[in-house]
Amino acid sequence: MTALLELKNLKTHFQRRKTTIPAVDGVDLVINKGETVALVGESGSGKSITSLSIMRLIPSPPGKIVDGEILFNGNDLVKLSDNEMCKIRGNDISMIFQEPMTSLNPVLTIGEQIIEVLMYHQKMSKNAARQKAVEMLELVGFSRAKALIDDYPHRLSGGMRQRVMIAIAMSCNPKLLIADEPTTALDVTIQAQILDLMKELSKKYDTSILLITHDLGVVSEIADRVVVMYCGQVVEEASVDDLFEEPLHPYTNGLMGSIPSLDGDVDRLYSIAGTVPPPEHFPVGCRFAPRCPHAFDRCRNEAPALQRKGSRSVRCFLHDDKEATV
Amino acid sequence: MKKSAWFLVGLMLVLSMFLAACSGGGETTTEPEEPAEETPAAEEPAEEPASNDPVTGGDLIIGSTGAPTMFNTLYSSDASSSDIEGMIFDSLMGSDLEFNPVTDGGLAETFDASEDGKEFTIKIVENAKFHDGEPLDADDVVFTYNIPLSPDYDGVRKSYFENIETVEKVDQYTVKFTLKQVDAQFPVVSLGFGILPEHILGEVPVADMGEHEFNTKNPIGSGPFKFEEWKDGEYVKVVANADYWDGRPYLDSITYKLVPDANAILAQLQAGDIDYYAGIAQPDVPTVESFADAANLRLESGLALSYTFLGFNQRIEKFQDKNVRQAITHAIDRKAIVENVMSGLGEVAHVPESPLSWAYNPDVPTFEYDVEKAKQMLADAGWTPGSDGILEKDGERFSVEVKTNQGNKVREDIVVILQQQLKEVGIEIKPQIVEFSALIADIDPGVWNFEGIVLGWSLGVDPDPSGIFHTKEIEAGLNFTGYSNPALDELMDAQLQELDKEKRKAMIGEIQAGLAEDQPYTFLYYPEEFRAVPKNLEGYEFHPKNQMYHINKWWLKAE
Amino acid sequence: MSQSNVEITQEDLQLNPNLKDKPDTLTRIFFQKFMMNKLAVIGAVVLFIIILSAVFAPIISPYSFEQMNLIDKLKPPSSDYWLGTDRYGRDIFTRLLFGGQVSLLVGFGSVLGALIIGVSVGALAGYYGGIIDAILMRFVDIVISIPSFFLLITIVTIFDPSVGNLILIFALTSWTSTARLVRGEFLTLRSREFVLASKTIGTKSYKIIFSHILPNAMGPIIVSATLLVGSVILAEAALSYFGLGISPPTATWGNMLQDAQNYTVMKTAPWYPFFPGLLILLTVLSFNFIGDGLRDALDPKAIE
Amino acid sequence: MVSYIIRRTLMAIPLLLGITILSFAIIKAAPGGPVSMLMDPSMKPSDREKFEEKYGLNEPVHIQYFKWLGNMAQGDFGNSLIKRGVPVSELIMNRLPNTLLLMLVSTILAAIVAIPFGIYSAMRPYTKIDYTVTVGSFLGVATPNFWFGLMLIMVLSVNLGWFPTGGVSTLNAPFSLWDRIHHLILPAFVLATADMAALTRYTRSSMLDVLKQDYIRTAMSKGFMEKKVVLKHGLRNGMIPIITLFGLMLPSFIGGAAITEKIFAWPGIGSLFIDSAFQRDYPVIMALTVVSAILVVVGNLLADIMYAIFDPRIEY
Amino acid sequence: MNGTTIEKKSLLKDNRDSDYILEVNDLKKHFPIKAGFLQKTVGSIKAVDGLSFKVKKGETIGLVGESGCGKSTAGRTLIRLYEPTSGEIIFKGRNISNIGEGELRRSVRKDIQMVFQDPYASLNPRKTLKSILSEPMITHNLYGSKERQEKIQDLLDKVGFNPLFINRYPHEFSGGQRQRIGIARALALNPDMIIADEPVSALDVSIQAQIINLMEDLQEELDLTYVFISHDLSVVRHISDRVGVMYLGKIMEFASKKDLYEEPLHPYTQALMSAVPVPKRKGAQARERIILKGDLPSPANPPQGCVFHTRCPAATPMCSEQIPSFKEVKKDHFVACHLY
Repeated sequence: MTALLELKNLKTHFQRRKTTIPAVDGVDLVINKGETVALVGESGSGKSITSLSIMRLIPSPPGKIVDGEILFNGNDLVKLSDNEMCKIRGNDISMIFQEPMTSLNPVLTIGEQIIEVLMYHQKMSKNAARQKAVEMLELVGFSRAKALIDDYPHRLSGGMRQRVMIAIAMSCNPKLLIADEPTTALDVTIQAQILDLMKELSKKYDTSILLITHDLGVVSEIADRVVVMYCGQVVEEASVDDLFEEPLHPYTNGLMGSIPSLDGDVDRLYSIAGTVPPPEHFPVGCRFAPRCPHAFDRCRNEAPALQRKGSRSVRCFLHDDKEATV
Repeated sequence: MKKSAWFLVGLMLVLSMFLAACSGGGETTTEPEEPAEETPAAEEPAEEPASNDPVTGGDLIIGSTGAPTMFNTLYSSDASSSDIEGMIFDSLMGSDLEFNPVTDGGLAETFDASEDGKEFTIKIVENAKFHDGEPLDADDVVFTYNIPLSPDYDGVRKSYFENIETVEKVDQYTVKFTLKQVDAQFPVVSLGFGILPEHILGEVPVADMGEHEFNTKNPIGSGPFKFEEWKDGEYVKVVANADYWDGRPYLDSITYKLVPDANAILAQLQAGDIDYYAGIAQPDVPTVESFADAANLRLESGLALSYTFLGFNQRIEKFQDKNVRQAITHAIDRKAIVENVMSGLGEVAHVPESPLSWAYNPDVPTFEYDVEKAKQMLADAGWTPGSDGILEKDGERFSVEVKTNQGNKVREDIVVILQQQLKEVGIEIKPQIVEFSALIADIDPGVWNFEGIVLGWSLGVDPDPSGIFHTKEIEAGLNFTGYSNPALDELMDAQLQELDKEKRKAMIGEIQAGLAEDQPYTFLYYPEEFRAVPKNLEGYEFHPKNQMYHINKWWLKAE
Repeated sequence: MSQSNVEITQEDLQLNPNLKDKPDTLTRIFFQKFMMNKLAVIGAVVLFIIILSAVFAPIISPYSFEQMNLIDKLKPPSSDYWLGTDRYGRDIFTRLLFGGQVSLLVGFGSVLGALIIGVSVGALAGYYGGIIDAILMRFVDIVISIPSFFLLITIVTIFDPSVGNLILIFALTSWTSTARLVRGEFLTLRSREFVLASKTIGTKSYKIIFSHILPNAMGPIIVSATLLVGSVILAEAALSYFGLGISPPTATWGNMLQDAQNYTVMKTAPWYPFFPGLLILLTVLSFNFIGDGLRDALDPKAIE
Repeated sequence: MVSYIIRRTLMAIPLLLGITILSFAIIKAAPGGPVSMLMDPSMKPSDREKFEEKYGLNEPVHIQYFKWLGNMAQGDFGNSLIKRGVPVSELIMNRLPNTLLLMLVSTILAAIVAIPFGIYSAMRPYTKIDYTVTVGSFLGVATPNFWFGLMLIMVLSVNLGWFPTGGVSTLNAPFSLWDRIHHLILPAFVLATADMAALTRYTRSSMLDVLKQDYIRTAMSKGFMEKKVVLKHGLRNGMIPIITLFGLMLPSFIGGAAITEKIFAWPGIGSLFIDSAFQRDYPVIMALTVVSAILVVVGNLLADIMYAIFDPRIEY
Repeated sequence: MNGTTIEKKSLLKDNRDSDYILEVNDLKKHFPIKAGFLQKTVGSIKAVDGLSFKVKKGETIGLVGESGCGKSTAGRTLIRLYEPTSGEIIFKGRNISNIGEGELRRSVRKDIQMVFQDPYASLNPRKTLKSILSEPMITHNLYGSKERQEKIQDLLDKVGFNPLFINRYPHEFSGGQRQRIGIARALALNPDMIIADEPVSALDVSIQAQIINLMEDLQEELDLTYVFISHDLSVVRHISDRVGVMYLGKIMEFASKKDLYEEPLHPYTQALMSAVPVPKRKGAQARERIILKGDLPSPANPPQGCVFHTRCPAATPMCSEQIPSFKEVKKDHFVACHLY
């Protein structure tokens, strides 16, 4: 397996008035070729900022990548000039967003929005790009692609728009597709269609996917590997099977327990106490410690590191080698 | 000398009032005025040729803040229209610089009055032609004068013709006017109207005459200039009438340019976009003087035939007391007003007649600025200072709302100064600046909604004061202050019947003295008028009533 | 409050660390946001000074506002007359202070009036909707469609241009934008969940309007009112240009500027038009800056 | 679309009725009348009555209104009472082109200056440049037009001689395009200052909103440079509210220009209205009110149509 | 013309017992589409189009469906935030569907309360917790100010909220905390029934569980009846006793939780269930997916016949012509489908 994308100690901080907000605070992450990695976490965990950091789309000011490397095919994206980055965005790495209703420009036709990418990155002629756009639309499941291409986004439903977004994102055969909560705003029946489509396309084009979601159900549908984030840090990383088999981090465990099941009955849902702290109030020690049922003194005073445990890693003193021997 | 529309200027009311006034201009064209009368002395004015020979050519741009309404002397009533009508049309009689009606300015060649003063026979020149080439003869005169005599006539000038019994053609170039009764004003008031072409308007029903497009689109007269173009809101242009019976005017064309903002007009004057402007406000005179040279201008000036006054509504009890009115006049420093409001360019007034008039009586009672005396007189009248220093009598405070028309800077200033000065004697003035239409409505007969009022009268050339001060004018006329003095009424009636000029002068002098004593108004001042003209304009004579006096004799000297 | 027996437990703190802080009250958030906009702060300071000096005009001013000194006409600024004198030799500084009283009074008064009319109409239309809305808004359309400046001139000629009447006139001609704004706010707010929640409780309509909707609509209303004050002051000046403003000798910035709007004065005594012009400019500018600052500071998004 | 326009036009009829009723009532309530403006003071009351009778001015107001309305419905605005015999429509048509020209040029001028500044401000909010633009645009709002106009005339025209002092063209000179443009510049500029300011602020806030939208992020993620994203994706969306603003500005043209027209001796309908209002030339006032109301309706309609053109989401 | 109406009797036949706290009969809410100057009605959006079900005291009824199916409108119509177009709402034996606003305020408002979806929008940002919580009591003139104070403390205590914060504003709290306040407000009047409209869908997963647990605890403690509206099948399954599945304003299937989830009968219910992605452990057998084609038709213009036939994998020609009746195919298991 070769790493397509590798984040090393990525730190993206925001400046709000006089305080610094460490939205992403030392994230390490690897995505291999052809692999689908899910980045899971609740709101405020920094998963979206991580993805925008990869794209170098952090609004600046106030945001800034303060440290770390984003190695894409071995090149550090952080060091690229704006111009060079433009050549990568939409071409090598493309992205789809959560809100299909607002992610497409309402005043441009669907065709224009696909064609402009092709003409820009692939230097296609207008006609060729149009041809390709029709193909892309057919690929994402539109039977009437030729007619649709001159239509405006508002004529489409949310699911259809998300397909268009996927068509745009895939039109340059990107090596990496970042999907930020691509199905959260969709109904379940539509969500199933979209997930199927993404699976199909990634297989067909050997595209790696970084899927950002808070829905563990979606993760198990599509991901190969899962990275769980909490408070700007990765707390656990494992293959999807391993994770669902045996979540190591108490947070992951709690998260899974919180979800009501569709199949079996439990009398009472497991719940994690408290709320995600806002970045300006991250605790000193383990950031999950205040909410953790297993927390002990060390957790409150010392920040655990992400440690490898075989094929997976976890950031918890419960699984610390030293601790275990004690 | 051509035109007699000059006295119409004086007769004009209002429309231009606002417009000119808005410019902050002086008052020459801005006040209601009274009809005038004059004996028909046909005196030959001195018309000296200029020392250099006049040259033909040149265009003159005349600036005006007021816009004309139409070009037909029987229907228009504003100064701007009148200015232009004077160039396009000829009237029967003209005027000289002393305001005597003369045949020289008009079509009349001879003018004969009958013994009883009821018949006038006028022979007109034989070579007059309308601008379309048709000759002008007695038929046109008869036609013109029959329009306002028609019951269908709906114009504004009816009263000027009421005394005419008949207008008849004697022969092709002679007409005879027959009056219902003796009227000393007749030649002045009624013979200054422009003669209209019968061959064009003859078929038009009189009822439609006021709206006929002749008036606005294509006025054709026999005057020295031909109407060329009227661009509404921009300019009116007239060009020389080469066939003019009295010789082609020297100027090729005259453009009457409309610039509604008075400050802008000064800017245009300085920038040379306007050659001639007659409405310079007295406070601006020094400014214009300062740039006149650089802008190739010179200033012509003279006393205007008008006066400005503070009138009291004598329906209000306190103003019925002559002593109170006199005291108020005593309390007003009119010199200071002239000095400060008018840049000193005017004279303190004591009577409702201009010193320019032959009937002016300088020997009348005057009430000089004397605060102490004013206080004393008010105290004698029962007015004593109240707790706040304002006079009181029977619980009534001496507080007067003084109105004047909005847009006239000079009058607004006067009101403010009056407030300050009258405070000295304990009279409170509350100035109220009222939009012009509203103010005119306030002094309408039957309404009389004012206490004190600052206005000006533009005088006619005839010194008859009865239009404003006669008791019979209270009900429906211009005596809106409600002043009444039966003794003076009699005199006023009598002087109108008096055809002997000297006797009439004595009678009018007596009336003036009576009015000066009664102080129905506080007469404030006679303004001096200033006109900016091109430095090289020759043939120009300052006529207080007519800024375009003898315009066909104007010429521009080569520099 | 009598909850002395209740304390924030350690657990509370751990679970909800943001409770540790002294809470940011709405006012504090508002101030913080407002202070961030430097122009708005400058505007507020300038306006504060202007208002104060207008209010204390009788104390500050060296002369009386109508006191003439005809010898000292159009004198340039000097130690006797700080900002020079006008055409009657009145002290311009003094008149500016007193003129400020009137101009600001007209500004604030008119806007208050416009707010009362506009908020009532807008609230009724927006809250009840339907036919009430349709009728009221058609009426607003009508009033808007009559060119306001003409309306002003026509009304000014009917009433006399006294301070009170001018306020009335401005109020009658400038409430429409407020009405539309308030209606829009009400339309959105009335379907907001907290209003629905209040309805399910059984709260009466008037209470919902005044206690729930109006306070939340206040932000845009205040902003528009602020901007309106500035434009009323300008409109008064424009009316003065046509001689339809407040009559002398009462000073307003508008009629002072108009008085100075004279070729001669502008050439020979340029300081005279300069100062009232400057004050109008500063005041209107301040109101605009403040409005801009308030727009950001009162943005409801800032609170949630 | 056509049926929509027809429907909208029909809907405007009650609006126009309301406007005319209100205007008529207000105008008639004003003291004075054309008679007092027009009449010679020596006129007798009977003569005034004759005049009033001829023009129906002595009838009850509602009768006058219905008569006027009847004539207007047939396209007849009547004749001016002051410039007697001149059809009101002619008076207006003589001047309307001037006003429209002035407005058009000043609006274009305002737009050319304001929109780029507004966009730039929005791209770099709360920077020095933004503040400068903000202060500059508010200065435009806060400067009284009549003062500014006269100052420009005094300095640029009189002292420096760069521009003509007023009017639409040089008198007694043959038509020349440059001459017309030369005369247009100053009044258009004075008029544009206030609009410029408003437009800059609107553009800025509209673009600020737009630049926060998801589709801007989408466009950025496609790899386009910021400038292209702003101009291609942002501008068209940002312009939608601005277009509405243009439509709404249309009616204010008549009134807003009155002062400028007067100072620059520009023969437009703004100054015509002012004059007519002072002269109580009822037919002209009413006709201008109707014209401006129609402009309001047309302005709104235009705004809606433009809206539909710029925003494909709107369909009629 | 409507299947639900025809089969109403069968639904109501068992018992008109007093243990039904709420009966809904053929409830419809159509929103008029207005156009033109005179605001003429040119059509209508049939947001709720014939809803019938009964709620027993103390139970939880779940209403599930995708967005646009009319579930929220149904909830708001039940509590008379919207005026019903037709149909009956019988609450505690009394038809409240058309009683006046005053009467409603006096007698019903106290007894039915609502919890809203968006914890940010449902609390007035300009009011403190105290005034938010005391408003219901003040409106209904309950308690003196002192008791009110105690009651507020009690409420906060019930929803697990530190009463120290009652003078703070909503913006100072997180979403979960605000939803607790929303619940406390709903409880302030001691209602019998609470309509919860997507109360947890705006919350993070870990918080969602807290709120669900809280609601369950409160139900037990206070003997509350819930109508729980959600798009989340798992949550509905967890909390409900009986569940109705809505599609385009109509109920497609209504049954006890067990019956519905273990043996869904309606093709739509089946598809819906299969579409939900479920976190599964290693080796768990992959469920068979039924992927529905296309999107929800517009409620302004619903399909003829069975409203689901356009997307139904099992549709027959009959489905596009005839409206299926809502019938009890098994004990207490109602389905509107021609297959049964």
